[in-house]
Amino acid sequence: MAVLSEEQEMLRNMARDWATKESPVAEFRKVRAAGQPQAYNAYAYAAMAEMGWAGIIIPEAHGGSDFGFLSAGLVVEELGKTLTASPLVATTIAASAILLGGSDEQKAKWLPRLASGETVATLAVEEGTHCDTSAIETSVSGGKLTGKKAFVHEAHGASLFVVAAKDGLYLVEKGDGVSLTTRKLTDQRSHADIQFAGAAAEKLEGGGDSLLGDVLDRARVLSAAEMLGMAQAVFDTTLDYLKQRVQFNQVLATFQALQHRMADLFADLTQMRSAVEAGLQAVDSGFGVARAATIAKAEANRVLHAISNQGIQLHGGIGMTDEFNVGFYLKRARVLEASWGSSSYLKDRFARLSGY
Amino acid sequence: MAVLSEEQEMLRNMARDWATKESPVAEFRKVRAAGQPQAYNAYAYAAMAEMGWAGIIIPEAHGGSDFGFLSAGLVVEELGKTLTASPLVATTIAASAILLGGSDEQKAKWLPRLASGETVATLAVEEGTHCDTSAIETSVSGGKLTGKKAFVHEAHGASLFVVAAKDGLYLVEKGDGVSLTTRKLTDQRSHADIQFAGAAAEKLEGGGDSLLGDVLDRARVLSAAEMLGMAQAVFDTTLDYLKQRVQFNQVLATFQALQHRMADLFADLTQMRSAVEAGLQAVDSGFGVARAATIAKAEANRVLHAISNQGIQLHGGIGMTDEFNVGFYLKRARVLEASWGSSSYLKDRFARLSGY
Amino acid sequence: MATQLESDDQTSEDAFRTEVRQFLATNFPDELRCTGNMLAGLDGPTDENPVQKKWREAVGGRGWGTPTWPKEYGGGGLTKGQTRIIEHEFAKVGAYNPIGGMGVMMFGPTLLEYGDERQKLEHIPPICRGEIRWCQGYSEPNAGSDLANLQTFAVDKGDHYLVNGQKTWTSGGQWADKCFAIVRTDRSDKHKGISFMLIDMDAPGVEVRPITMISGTSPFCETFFTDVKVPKENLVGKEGQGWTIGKRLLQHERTNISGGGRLAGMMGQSLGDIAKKYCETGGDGALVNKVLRDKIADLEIRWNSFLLTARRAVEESKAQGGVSEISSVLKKVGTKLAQDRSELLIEIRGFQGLGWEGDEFGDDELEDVRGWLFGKAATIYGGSTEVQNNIIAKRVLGMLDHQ
Amino acid sequence: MATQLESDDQTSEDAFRTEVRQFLATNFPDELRCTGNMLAGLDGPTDENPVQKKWREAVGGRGWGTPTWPKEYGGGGLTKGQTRIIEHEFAKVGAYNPIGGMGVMMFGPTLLEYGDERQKLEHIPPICRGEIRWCQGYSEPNAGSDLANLQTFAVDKGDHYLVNGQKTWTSGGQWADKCFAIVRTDRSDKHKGISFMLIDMDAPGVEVRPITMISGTSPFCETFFTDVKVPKENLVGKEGQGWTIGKRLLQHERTNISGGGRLAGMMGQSLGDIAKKYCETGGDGALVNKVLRDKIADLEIRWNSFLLTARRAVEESKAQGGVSEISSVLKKVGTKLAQDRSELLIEIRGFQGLGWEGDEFGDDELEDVRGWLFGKAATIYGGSTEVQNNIIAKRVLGMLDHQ
Repeated sequence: MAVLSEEQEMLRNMARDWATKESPVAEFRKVRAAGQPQAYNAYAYAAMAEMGWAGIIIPEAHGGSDFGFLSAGLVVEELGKTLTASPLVATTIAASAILLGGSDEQKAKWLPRLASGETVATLAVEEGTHCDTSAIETSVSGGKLTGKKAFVHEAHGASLFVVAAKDGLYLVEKGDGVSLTTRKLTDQRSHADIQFAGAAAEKLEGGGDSLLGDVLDRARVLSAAEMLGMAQAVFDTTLDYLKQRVQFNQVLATFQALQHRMADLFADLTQMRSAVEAGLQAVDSGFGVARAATIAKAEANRVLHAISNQGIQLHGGIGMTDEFNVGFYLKRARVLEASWGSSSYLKDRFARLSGY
Repeated sequence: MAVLSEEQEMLRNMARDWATKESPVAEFRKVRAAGQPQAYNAYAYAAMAEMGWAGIIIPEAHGGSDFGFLSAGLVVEELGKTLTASPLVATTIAASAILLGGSDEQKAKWLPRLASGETVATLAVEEGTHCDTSAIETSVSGGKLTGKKAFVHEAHGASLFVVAAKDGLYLVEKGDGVSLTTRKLTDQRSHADIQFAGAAAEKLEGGGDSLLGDVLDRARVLSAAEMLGMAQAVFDTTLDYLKQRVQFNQVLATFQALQHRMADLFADLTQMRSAVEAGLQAVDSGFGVARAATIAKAEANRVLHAISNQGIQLHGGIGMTDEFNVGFYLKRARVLEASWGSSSYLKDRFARLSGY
Repeated sequence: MATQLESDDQTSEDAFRTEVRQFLATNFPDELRCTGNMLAGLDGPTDENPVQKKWREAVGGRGWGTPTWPKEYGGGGLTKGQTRIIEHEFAKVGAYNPIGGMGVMMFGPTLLEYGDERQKLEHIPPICRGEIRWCQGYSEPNAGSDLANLQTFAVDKGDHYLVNGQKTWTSGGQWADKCFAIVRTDRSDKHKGISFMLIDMDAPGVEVRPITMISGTSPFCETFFTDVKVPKENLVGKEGQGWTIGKRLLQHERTNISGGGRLAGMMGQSLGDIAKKYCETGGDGALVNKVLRDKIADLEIRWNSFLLTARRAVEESKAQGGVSEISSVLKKVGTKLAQDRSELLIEIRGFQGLGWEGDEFGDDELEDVRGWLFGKAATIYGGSTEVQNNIIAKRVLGMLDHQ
Repeated sequence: MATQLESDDQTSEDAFRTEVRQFLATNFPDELRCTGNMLAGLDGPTDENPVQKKWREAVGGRGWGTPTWPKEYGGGGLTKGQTRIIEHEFAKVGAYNPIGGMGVMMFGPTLLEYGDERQKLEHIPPICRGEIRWCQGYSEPNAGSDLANLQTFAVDKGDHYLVNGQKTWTSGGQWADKCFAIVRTDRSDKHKGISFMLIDMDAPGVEVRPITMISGTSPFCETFFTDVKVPKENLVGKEGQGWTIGKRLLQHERTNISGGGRLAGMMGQSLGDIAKKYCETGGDGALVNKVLRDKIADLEIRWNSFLLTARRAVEESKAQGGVSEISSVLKKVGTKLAQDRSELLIEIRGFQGLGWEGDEFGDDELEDVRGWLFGKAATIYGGSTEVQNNIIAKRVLGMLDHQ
């Protein structure tokens, strides 16, 4: 655990407290059962915004607390532990885009609404099945944006889209020329393909050429934080299970083969935490963001992949049942692993950043 | 273990018997201590030839037994178990080249000498540090071969070289225009760079365009057979050690973490044996040789790599000492892994053969 | 002489091949070509249309669905050679074997080995005709890998047993007619106190609750036995012999889970070919993403040596008789490779390979996602990988017990 | 107020930085720039030329080789901040720290914690000056990972002990002046029967035999003690306290083996840059072999998170005081990564990366090969990875003992 400021300690404890009490995995089950396309509980998100979580990276001038990404990551991690379904990450990513590239007018118009939770926003980049920023076809002419975006997170709840076009990022409000096709993935959360047919678009003029890359790096560290919470939760649940489950007249936790496997996973989890926290801190400091964010997401992918699989294996039969939670983490894990860059995409990026 | 014919059973038992009695690892230590560049015991190789091992793939008409590659592999595997230093594999590979590409005259001239052990031969293909058949610069004009070959196995003992030139394979006898530079590798065996400066060369006209590839496939299965013997020996020694070594008042073999690791290695070894034997059999049958040989060597690389490392780890401190044999297997393993195609080279080849 | 025999075999084989071809020509309906589900091994719902029914009866009538089983019990009574011919000819016209399920894979072979004449005559023929579905009553909530720790108890009531207890992971329990179960008849001995008996699923006191898996499917049930009467003639072998019989049956399961047609089928299509549909290829037709290509080749190479190992296991079993030691390796390796393949498939397809439902996803894509999730069970059931490792270490490698 | 303090720190730090720069300007000879061996951590032969000697005496005299150790014992008595300044300024001019070895890494810190005043005054100053070399007398032929199983026995002879037995893996034994050893003073209790004492390597009855490793080097020895007299004042702590003291010392070793400068040094040059020397690069300067490139990136990413973890461990230790729990993870992860790196280096260089000797191989290539082989010991000594896993599972994760 990184060394935290007092505010951060408080924030994390508040988030942990709320997630465990108000938003345990049972809440996600309700969301799933309700089967609404937006796939989150509006009241829950309102409560989060109420606590200021939607504005953590937003300047006070715009209604946020300006605590920064490490702080946002602490909250996201706690919510990840209980698989809390919400557009918090998506909206925070969108907010970071407006912060980096928006004009004063755009900031003044949108950031307060995002911070208050009034507006849900999300980033739309991918156009195919894999993360590939080089293949963007979406284009804008005369303030009208046209193109197709694929598998957009939280698309149903969002009323504002930050859309990547050939020549930069644009703000598009839900409305005329914006049509969604639901894409239900294993995580049972909100994903959709979005058809933009000449939708009114306003460019984010700031942020320079690296804007998209910078925003994606922020998406990476925030997703990595959610993944960290998920990995921690699976690890903890599994450890508890091994300590109480008896087989061959022995508590499972006493089998050395399982002890050593857990030791490996613990080492992986430790590595993951170091990488993810450093990624969040890098965004706050502004130094070596690209590299740190790449490492953070790559490690998050590697470790959560392993832990989500071992979580099932070590739980044995019951881990295979829908009645048990561990499977939900597996089904969310792969979606996040594929988001904002798969492992091989990130390793390629790391090599490029390292000059080989 | 593949189902063997009676001759093959006898052959394997004879080889096992000889290797254990006449050529234990202690013999390799003597060879290493002697420090001769040829790095094998001439008497030992004479004895092998005497037993017919140098002619196993050579037709009876040319003084061989024509038992085929599976039979040759059985002998090579047994010799691999005790790290017997000899030019048997190199000479057999060279013989296969002459068999596939040689004229009747060339066969009549060389095969009997190879079978009798009178002549030691070897294949010279690589020109760089990695296996890369596409980058051959060596050329021939007016029957004179010019070029540089790198890290040629058994170069010091060989008096005949099968050399890959741009336009095919050539036979070159040691003599004028052939100069060696010793390249001592970790395995303490014979390796040398060879400078051919207009050396008299005779082309192997037969075998078609695929000749070099076909010969390399034979080199792959034979090396894989040696690697199989090495992996089996390391596995067996390690298992024995775990059964007698006591730590924390417990025999190591009773620690579940080590039991499961050995189970993994046993599974790997089983996979390796299946692949290697199938590779040898494919050469004998003539069907799907390229694919089978690629699989055989790729699996040999993967498994021997793992077992040679675990052999050291599971032996603990003593495995690190030169006094103990297990280190020799590690140091020979990497050389063979790099020979005739590294793992990534072989996987690339497999993908190409599979049409992706 | 040997050659003489061979040529005889040759002629008889040719004759048989012709027979099979004629059979297929007359009985196999075109509309069933290349249908038949991958998971035939796993008992699914009993919905069967008339055409499928007709095909099942045709094959079952000949006993060709269980070709090597004795004729007197409704099997084909055929040689391995003839069996290969059937498989080959069926495959050529895209015909599937309609006779499957646990009865064929596990219970049949075991009953043929341990059952008495009357039991064989009663239970084997319907299996050969695919009329009766069997389920497995083994696992219990508090006995996962530690199977012998089972508590379901059968009290001896003279002419019958009275069974009480709970089983779980009863595959296909909701569709099964009968259940082969291991139950406790003696609490004084963990292993020798177990007996193997056959229970009617429609007997009073049998209750079944489907279990929903992470894949969304419910192939397994919890099965509750409350004062269920089981006639003595449904005891297989002797009282207390259940552990031996039950374990023998698991060996069949293992071979089926790993080497079995199901897995071979799953691996049917080359990942490379699939990848070429989803990922860019270069002028040479090779995948542009060399890292992904390397991973695919790596998996397929290991898969190939697995198939070679499976073949070797069969040869060894034939040579030495009985199930080969390698079978524990097969289960361990085969299930792991199948899981690796599913994961790689997701990597190949990206988000398109993570679909839960919806028309934008192909049936193959959705099926593979469910297969990926359900496949996580392969390293858990039928003797978990951990149990396989214990078996290999102790029985095969002779490493002493750690307790 | 806080800010006031900070600015004070600032000024004093600047002053100190100037002092260090002046020291370097006067004392660090140009010819030693960027020399100093990677394996400084491991005691090597004692050959030292006059220039090196002069540099050692200059640094040792100031106590800057052991900057945080108390001044009264010859240390620098400096703050962590000042230490960082020294490291930074030394690095800038390519100066190495000539004070190293086991005395600095392991024995010194332990003696400072457990030794009595007289012992500290006698032994610490020469370590700070780099005059005395220490070796570790821990392992024995029949006590590998099970260290406490040691048999070397010390009989109480009133004013001294009479020590008999054999130690192995005594690193640098052939070059060491003194040995800190754990020996048995009581056979009735495995752990409480162990004492920690200091033995002169030139005392009568001490015999040393170098062990040749698979790397061809001999950094370790077998050490034989035959009726060796050890004065009572060389007992550290109390009789029977040896296990506690000895284990504490190992924690320092672990941190050094993993987080330590040696490993960081080993990882110094980017594998990517090395690969570009051996393998083809494209127009964009990227490696053409994408599979190899992916492997390199994978390793370097994991290596980066390891460095981040090491930093986190330090912060945690500072925060909570004492060695952090993460230290067992560091040893396990760091050593594994170092081994993976060596293997990858071989893959990058091909045959050129497998040289044993000869002018056709570069010194770096040969050194890396020896390092690859010797590095196999990193997961074995200083508490094997298996032992680390036991420690993590039991102490950190609270999983019960399996025995």
